[in-house]
Amino acid sequence: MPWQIDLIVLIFVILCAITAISVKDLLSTAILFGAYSFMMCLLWAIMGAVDVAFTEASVGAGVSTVFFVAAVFNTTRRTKD
Amino acid sequence: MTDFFIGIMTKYNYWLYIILMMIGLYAMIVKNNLIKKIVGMNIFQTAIILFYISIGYKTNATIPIIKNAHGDHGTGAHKLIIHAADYINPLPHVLMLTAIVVSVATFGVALALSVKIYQRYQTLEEDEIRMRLREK
Amino acid sequence: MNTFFLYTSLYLCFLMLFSLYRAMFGPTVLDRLIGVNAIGSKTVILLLLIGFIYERVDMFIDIALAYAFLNFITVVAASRYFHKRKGLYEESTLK
Amino acid sequence: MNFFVLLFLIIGLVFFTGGAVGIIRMPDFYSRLHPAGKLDTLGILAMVLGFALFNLKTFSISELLLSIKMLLIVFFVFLSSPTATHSIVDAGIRAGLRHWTKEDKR
Amino acid sequence: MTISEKKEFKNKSSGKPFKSILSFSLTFILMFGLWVILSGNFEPLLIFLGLFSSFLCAFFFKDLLFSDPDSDFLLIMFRFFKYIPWLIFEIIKANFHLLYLVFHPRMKDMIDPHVVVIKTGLKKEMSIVTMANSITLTPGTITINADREGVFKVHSIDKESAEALPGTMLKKTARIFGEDK
Amino acid sequence: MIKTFYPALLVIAPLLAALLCSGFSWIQKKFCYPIVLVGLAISLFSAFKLLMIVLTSGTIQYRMAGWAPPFGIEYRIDLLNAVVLLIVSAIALINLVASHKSVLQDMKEKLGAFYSVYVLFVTGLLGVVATGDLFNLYVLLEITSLTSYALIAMGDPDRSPIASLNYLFIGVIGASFYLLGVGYLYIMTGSLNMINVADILQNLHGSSAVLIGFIFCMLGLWIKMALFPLHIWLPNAYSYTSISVGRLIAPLMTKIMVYVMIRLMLNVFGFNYIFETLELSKVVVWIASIAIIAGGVMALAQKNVKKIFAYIIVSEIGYMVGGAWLGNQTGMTGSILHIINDAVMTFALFLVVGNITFCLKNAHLNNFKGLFSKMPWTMAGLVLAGFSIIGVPPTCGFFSKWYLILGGIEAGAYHFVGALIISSLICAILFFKIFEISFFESSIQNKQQNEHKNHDKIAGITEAPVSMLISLGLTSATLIILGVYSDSIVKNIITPFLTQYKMVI
Amino acid sequence: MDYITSIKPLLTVLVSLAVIPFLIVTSKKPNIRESCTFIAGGVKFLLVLSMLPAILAGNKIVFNMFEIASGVSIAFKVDGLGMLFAIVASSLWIVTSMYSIGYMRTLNEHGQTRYYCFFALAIFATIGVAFSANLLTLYLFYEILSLATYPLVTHHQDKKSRISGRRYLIFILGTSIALVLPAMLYCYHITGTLDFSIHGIFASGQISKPALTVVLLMFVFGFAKAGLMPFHSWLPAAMVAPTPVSALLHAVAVVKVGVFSIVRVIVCIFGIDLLASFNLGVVVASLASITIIVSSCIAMSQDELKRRLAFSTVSQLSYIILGVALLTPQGQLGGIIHIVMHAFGKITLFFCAGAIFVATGKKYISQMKGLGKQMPITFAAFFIGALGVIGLPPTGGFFSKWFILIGTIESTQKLFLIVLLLSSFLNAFYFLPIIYQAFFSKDEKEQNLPVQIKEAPLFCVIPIVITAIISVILFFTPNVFINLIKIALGI
Amino acid sequence: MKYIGLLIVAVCGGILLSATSDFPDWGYSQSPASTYLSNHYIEKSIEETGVPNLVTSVLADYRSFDTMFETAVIFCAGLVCFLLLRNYNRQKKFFYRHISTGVVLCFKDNCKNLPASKKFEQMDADWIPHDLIIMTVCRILIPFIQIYALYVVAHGDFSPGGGFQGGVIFGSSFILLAISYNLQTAMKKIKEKILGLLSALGVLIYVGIGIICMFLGGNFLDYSQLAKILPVDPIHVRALGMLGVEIGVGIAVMAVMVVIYVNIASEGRHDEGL
Repeated sequence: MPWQIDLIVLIFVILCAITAISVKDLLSTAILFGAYSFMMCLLWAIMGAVDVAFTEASVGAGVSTVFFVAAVFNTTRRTKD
Repeated sequence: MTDFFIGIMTKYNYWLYIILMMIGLYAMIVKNNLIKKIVGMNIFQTAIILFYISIGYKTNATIPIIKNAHGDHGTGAHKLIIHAADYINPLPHVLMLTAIVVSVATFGVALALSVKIYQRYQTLEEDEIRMRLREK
Repeated sequence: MNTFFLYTSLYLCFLMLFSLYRAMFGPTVLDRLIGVNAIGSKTVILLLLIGFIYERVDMFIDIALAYAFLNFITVVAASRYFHKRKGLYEESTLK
Repeated sequence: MNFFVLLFLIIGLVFFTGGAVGIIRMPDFYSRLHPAGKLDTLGILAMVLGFALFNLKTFSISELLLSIKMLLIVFFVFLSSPTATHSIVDAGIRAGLRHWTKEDKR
Repeated sequence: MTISEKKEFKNKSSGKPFKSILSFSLTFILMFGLWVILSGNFEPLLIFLGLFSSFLCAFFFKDLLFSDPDSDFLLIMFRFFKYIPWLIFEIIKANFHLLYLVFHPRMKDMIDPHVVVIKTGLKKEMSIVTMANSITLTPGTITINADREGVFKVHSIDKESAEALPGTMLKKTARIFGEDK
Repeated sequence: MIKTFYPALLVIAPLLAALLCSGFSWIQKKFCYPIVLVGLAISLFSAFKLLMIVLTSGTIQYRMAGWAPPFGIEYRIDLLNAVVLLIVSAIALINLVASHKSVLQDMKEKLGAFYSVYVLFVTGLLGVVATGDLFNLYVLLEITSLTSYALIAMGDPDRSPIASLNYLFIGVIGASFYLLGVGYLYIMTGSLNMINVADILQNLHGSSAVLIGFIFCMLGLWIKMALFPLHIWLPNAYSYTSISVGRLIAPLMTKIMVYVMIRLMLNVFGFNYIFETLELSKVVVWIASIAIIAGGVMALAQKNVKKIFAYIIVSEIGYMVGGAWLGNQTGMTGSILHIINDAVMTFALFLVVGNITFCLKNAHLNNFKGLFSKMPWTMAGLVLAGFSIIGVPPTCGFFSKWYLILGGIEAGAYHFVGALIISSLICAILFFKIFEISFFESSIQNKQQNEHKNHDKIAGITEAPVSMLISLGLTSATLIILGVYSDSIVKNIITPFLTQYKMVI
Repeated sequence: MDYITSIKPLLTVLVSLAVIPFLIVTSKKPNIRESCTFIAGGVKFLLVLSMLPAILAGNKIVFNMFEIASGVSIAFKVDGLGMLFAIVASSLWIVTSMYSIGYMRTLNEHGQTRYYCFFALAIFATIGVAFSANLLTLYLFYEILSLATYPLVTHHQDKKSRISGRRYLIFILGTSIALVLPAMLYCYHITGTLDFSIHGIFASGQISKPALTVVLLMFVFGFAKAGLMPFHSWLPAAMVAPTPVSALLHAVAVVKVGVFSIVRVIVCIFGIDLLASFNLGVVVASLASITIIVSSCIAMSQDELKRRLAFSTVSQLSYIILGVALLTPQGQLGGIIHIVMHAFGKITLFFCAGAIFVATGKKYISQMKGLGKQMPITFAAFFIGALGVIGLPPTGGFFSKWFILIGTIESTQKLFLIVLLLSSFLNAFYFLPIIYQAFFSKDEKEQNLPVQIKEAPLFCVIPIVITAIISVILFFTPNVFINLIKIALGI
Repeated sequence: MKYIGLLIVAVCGGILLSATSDFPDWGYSQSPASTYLSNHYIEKSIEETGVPNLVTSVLADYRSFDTMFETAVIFCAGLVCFLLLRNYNRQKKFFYRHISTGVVLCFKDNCKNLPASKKFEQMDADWIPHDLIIMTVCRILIPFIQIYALYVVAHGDFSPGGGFQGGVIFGSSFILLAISYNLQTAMKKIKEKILGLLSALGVLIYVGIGIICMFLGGNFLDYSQLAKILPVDPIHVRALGMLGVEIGVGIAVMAVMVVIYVNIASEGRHDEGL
């Protein structure tokens, strides 16, 4: 697999990670975390780890984000940092 | 100097995984909000998964599912000639499947805990919780 | 054809940057949601493209298909938050 | 055959480009939804059709099934994407987000 | 709570075994077809598994997919498939319009977002949903809300798309589900 | 190779019990307890059997799924494993019996789930001890951690969730560091089986990646075992749990981590690599010495008995780590012996605390007044356990300390010896503080106070239930028995084990 | 010189441990409980005596229990020294039990069962120390003794006993953990064994002088029960305990265990030759002499009788250490036999103090004016005991002082002679005034009181008489003990 | 704290970076990791197990013991969420809405949770009208998702996917049901008791297969022993064993995901959720 896509997606991943932890709203964090998960899935797929990509897709998109939103729903969106 | 750059070029995956991991670790240590910490934790774990998957990758190899062996349950074993260099190392994938599962489980538990904490303290900020505890 | 797929995927990555911009800097949460939704749809295509580049699209299509379902779930769940808790900036007050 | 494949793919890319640019350029949340929700949907349609055609180059039952599988993606996206868009816009309305009007421009 | 109301609660939705069987079998067939497409493998074990899982899906979720199956189900399907090409054509046509908008340098002058309320006579769930999704897919308009009375709240990006709205799409949708009378 | 199915049975029986228990909790709750009891009893039995087999005929290798070691997962039971397995399963079983009543009191509707999680925790521990595969260890570690988070969160509703969440964060960092270390090993060796990795590592001693892998493995384990600067999670986590949990986790969790550390040091990296190629040992022994003193000093400042004991655990971790890193056989012997002894000692301590909290609802030091006359048997247990921790001869704590100090003298690490002795003194002060409070102050003045303040709380104290007392008695007896037979443990188990892995100089 | 393997030492040690369950079971019936104690004491004493002939014949009785580390095991070995100490301890247990009955019942103390149990435990440990065959076993029983004594010291459970209990623990437990344990392990590290041997366990050249000095001092100070200054202050503090405890433990068992351990270490671990070659005996001896003089001086200024006795004990213990540390045969003989002589003398004194307290409730010497006429037997016994401690005939104490004097003359350091003489004067100076006051001076206030003071109860008086008589008898027949010591030291 | 964090991060990062120079290049096909064990797996596994998906064959056969505990981890997570959050103190109020008229009835205090009928539906406290479009589309979509999930479980041998992925997708279909309708509808479809039983059952299937192998005389999880009771040859019986195992994993994962969602979304009250 050509390295260009890999590198670009990796940088996207890092961007997503930084934004997810620095944004001042937990729901946004949840959503960005979903984006992070998408990127990760792409990254696994690029590196040929199909099963891992599948898992990450199903977990990251289907379950993890929903849990996150549910938790934020039941707690609060406010955060100081 | 050129060696250094060649080192980065050929191993940028490892460099970036370290950066990602450090982002997660930083969030876990510094962030005050519990959910932020949980996110940091997840990023941290994902970085390690990235590391493992990077170990397994081989250039010019295909995904670890044998081609042309559309297997059937119970009809004769194909004598295929398989070159190991053609397929990506499956072992890290296996390990990381487990690690992902573990991280999801931990994630769920951490969220459940934070919900429980919120029920009691009505806040997710660590310093506020500490303040409440001191008041008691 | 393979190089074409490669450049296509690079171009899609580039386009993803726009969505990512919206997701990162979107003024409201819902803008971010739009961004993520867009990223999701591009990811589906990217997965297929990677499949073609690997020449194993029969394997990657499953993931893409799963993505088509699951991206939807994420978006619905996130917007459901606003369905139940009205208000974009409103917060549950301390009980 | 390849021509059609390329055509479809390029059309898809154009739509995607439109969607991406629209997301950036549009002034408010509601109007951003239009390109994001729909140009992307059509982009997917075009590109997947291209892929399906490309896949049918060597015709066999399994390849055909594969192409149909790809079209399934289109089917689901067509079902789910407008719903997702609707869901988001509903959320925006419930959240009380004002929509952009001509007056805001000044 | 009065006694009669209590009886009301206990009186579960039994009664229509025919519809139940029909919806079950329809779901089963559809699911199995889908399985075959997905699997692409005709090995006995997998076929058996497919049958079994289709049965599972159909048995437990028969009330989801076809909750109230009509007798003219096939007709509706047929009309629906006839509707799709037209819709796609519409979509493409309108999408180009949107593309034009997006790339236009003075885009902000061209767009004029506002909300329109459309009253249609649609009553069936499926037809309302089809209508709503069609509206959403046709660029320039997004359904904000649709209730059971057939009242649609639509957000449109400019006047043109808003004015073009009820038009033929409503007629076609209504025809699919036999509501055009 | 000996054909035996006990290694599998050991882990499977509790796992099965957990599943069945969780299933039955939805159908018929009263079956939960017997199922769990039987499961743990089976694993205790097989641990005992394994020890017998290992003693007579050497190391057992069990191939999970029937694949030969580097490809499949292998369970290796050697002498050390077998003993630790026995200790773990015995403590789990005894604690189950002892905490039956308090669990019934605490979790009414969630009984099945609680027992299930409890047994899963034990399963994880047993697996961690028995496994011979680096990654399998990680998975089992995660089971253990996950369950322990839950178990800890079941305690004091005010503080335990936050303590548990902190523990979760730090635990995840620890486990991830371990995983990272394993990854570094994997990238250099390509294998995951401990013995196999050790073979390949012979030629890789100069590699910096192996060094980093080693450091991160150790770092992860130290975080998990709460070595001094990384101990912050432990006191809160252990002291705010419900007691039936605390006395399961406190004796076992940290000790198992020490066990894993020793296993990695001896089996994977090898003695030569650590002590001759790296020469890290001096630094670690210093850290351990500081840990010992710091744990003791912090314990002195506490008012809650559970917290005191938690800090004592921090100090004890220093003993074991220091002993293991002294770099000689005596120190290692002491360390291994202390794993066994300390598990029993801590268990006895927490059993006592359990009895007291069962009766007093609180383990604050002020409530201890006059306990010697009210709960004589429990306090006798406390005295015995305390003596063991201080290191008074016939109890087992003395003997491990004996080896540790001897090892320290042999290695010339006099600061470590000093730390050990100072910590003994601190422990003596701590325990006699407790004894004093509970021995004195039963005078009239206090009784009057009690009548005013918390009449019903203190006045009606009687001895704890019989099941608790019996388990306490059993454990206390074990303290002495282990002490008396410590030489045969060393001679028959630890020395042969160390000889097997070339630890004899 | 034969080694006889026999289970007797173990039985002897275990008798008092075995009686504890009976005591607990019969806690509701005091008579049965106390007769249990008596039976155990009798059995123990008989067992000890039954081993006496074999020891006197020059044999040693050994019993190995189990190994603990390579080269070290829990083992018992009965030699002359141990026998001597065991005879003293076991015989005095019987007497003290009797005395306790009188004392405890008269004062109606609480927690009597606990008292008897821990008493038995303390005796168990004492005999264990006496019979231990190596340093580890000795250490083990030493620790048990320290811990078993704690509840006895703090028997009253009030604030005062709490403070003194704390001090007791800090000194006893702290020193043994911080000093003895490392020193012992260091010895083990160097020699690989801890077994007592008459010539010491160190081979020549195995240890350098600085190291030896440090280890020796660690041992000498570490066995803080011996009360060597500055680790003596627990002993006066421990006088808050009931008098039988003070009598048996703080005149005989506990303190003598400390001294015995030091003797063991000097004689059987380092060996006299080694110490003599490095000339280290002087160091210990000078430490002991300082203690002797200083504590005698302090004793004079004490008004509370038991505290005065305690300081006297501190001073007398150092006699023993001094005698042994002279490293001459006669000095050692004198030092060791002082264990016996001092035991009988001092226990008599303590019994008397207790008896006075029981009868009158008086603790202070200044209150005792004229008591001699009301309690003639007690004060007569007190006189005999005082003589024994000062070292005047017709009591056994004379012999010990005599042998130590000879020892000092034998040794090169004549300074210690002066110390001895001076301290004997001091001894006389703080004991005799008490007796003078009791018999020849009158207290005006006392006579006004209507209550007539009588002798203490019978159970208190009989033991006093017995011990006083024994200390007189010892003047005439000290041979058994002298022989035992000679056998033990191989003189 | 911020600076301490930065310091720790910098130190850790520095240590880790310093070791990268020792690594083989990214994608280098002759590195020890990609030659030592993996070659055997790649070349032999189709002969030995008859499964083309190497990941599945390693996951469910060579390292099946790992996977069993992985499933146990998931099971454990479900239990933990249940244990932490489940709250049996039901809300005291129940709301019912008459469907045709829209009149809302409120029942207070300890009245039993009545089952819904054709005319009345139970609803949440802060009730929102069911969104018709989302509801209908989800209704249509859910069976498709489910059959797809089952497909993924069954085809773990030849294509990416397997028990875990399929289970998660299946579980998320229920989550979608709960989101688009409401939690009670979803809980009516699959009850808490059933979920608890299923999650245990899934792992039990896995462990059970292992134990059957043990009873048939092999080692734990040694599928080739199953050939003694199944009419297939010993190599292909491994594929069947893997299939069984994957089904077990799928069931467990599905149930657990729903349990976690339900407990987090409703804070353990199981009455109304996201």
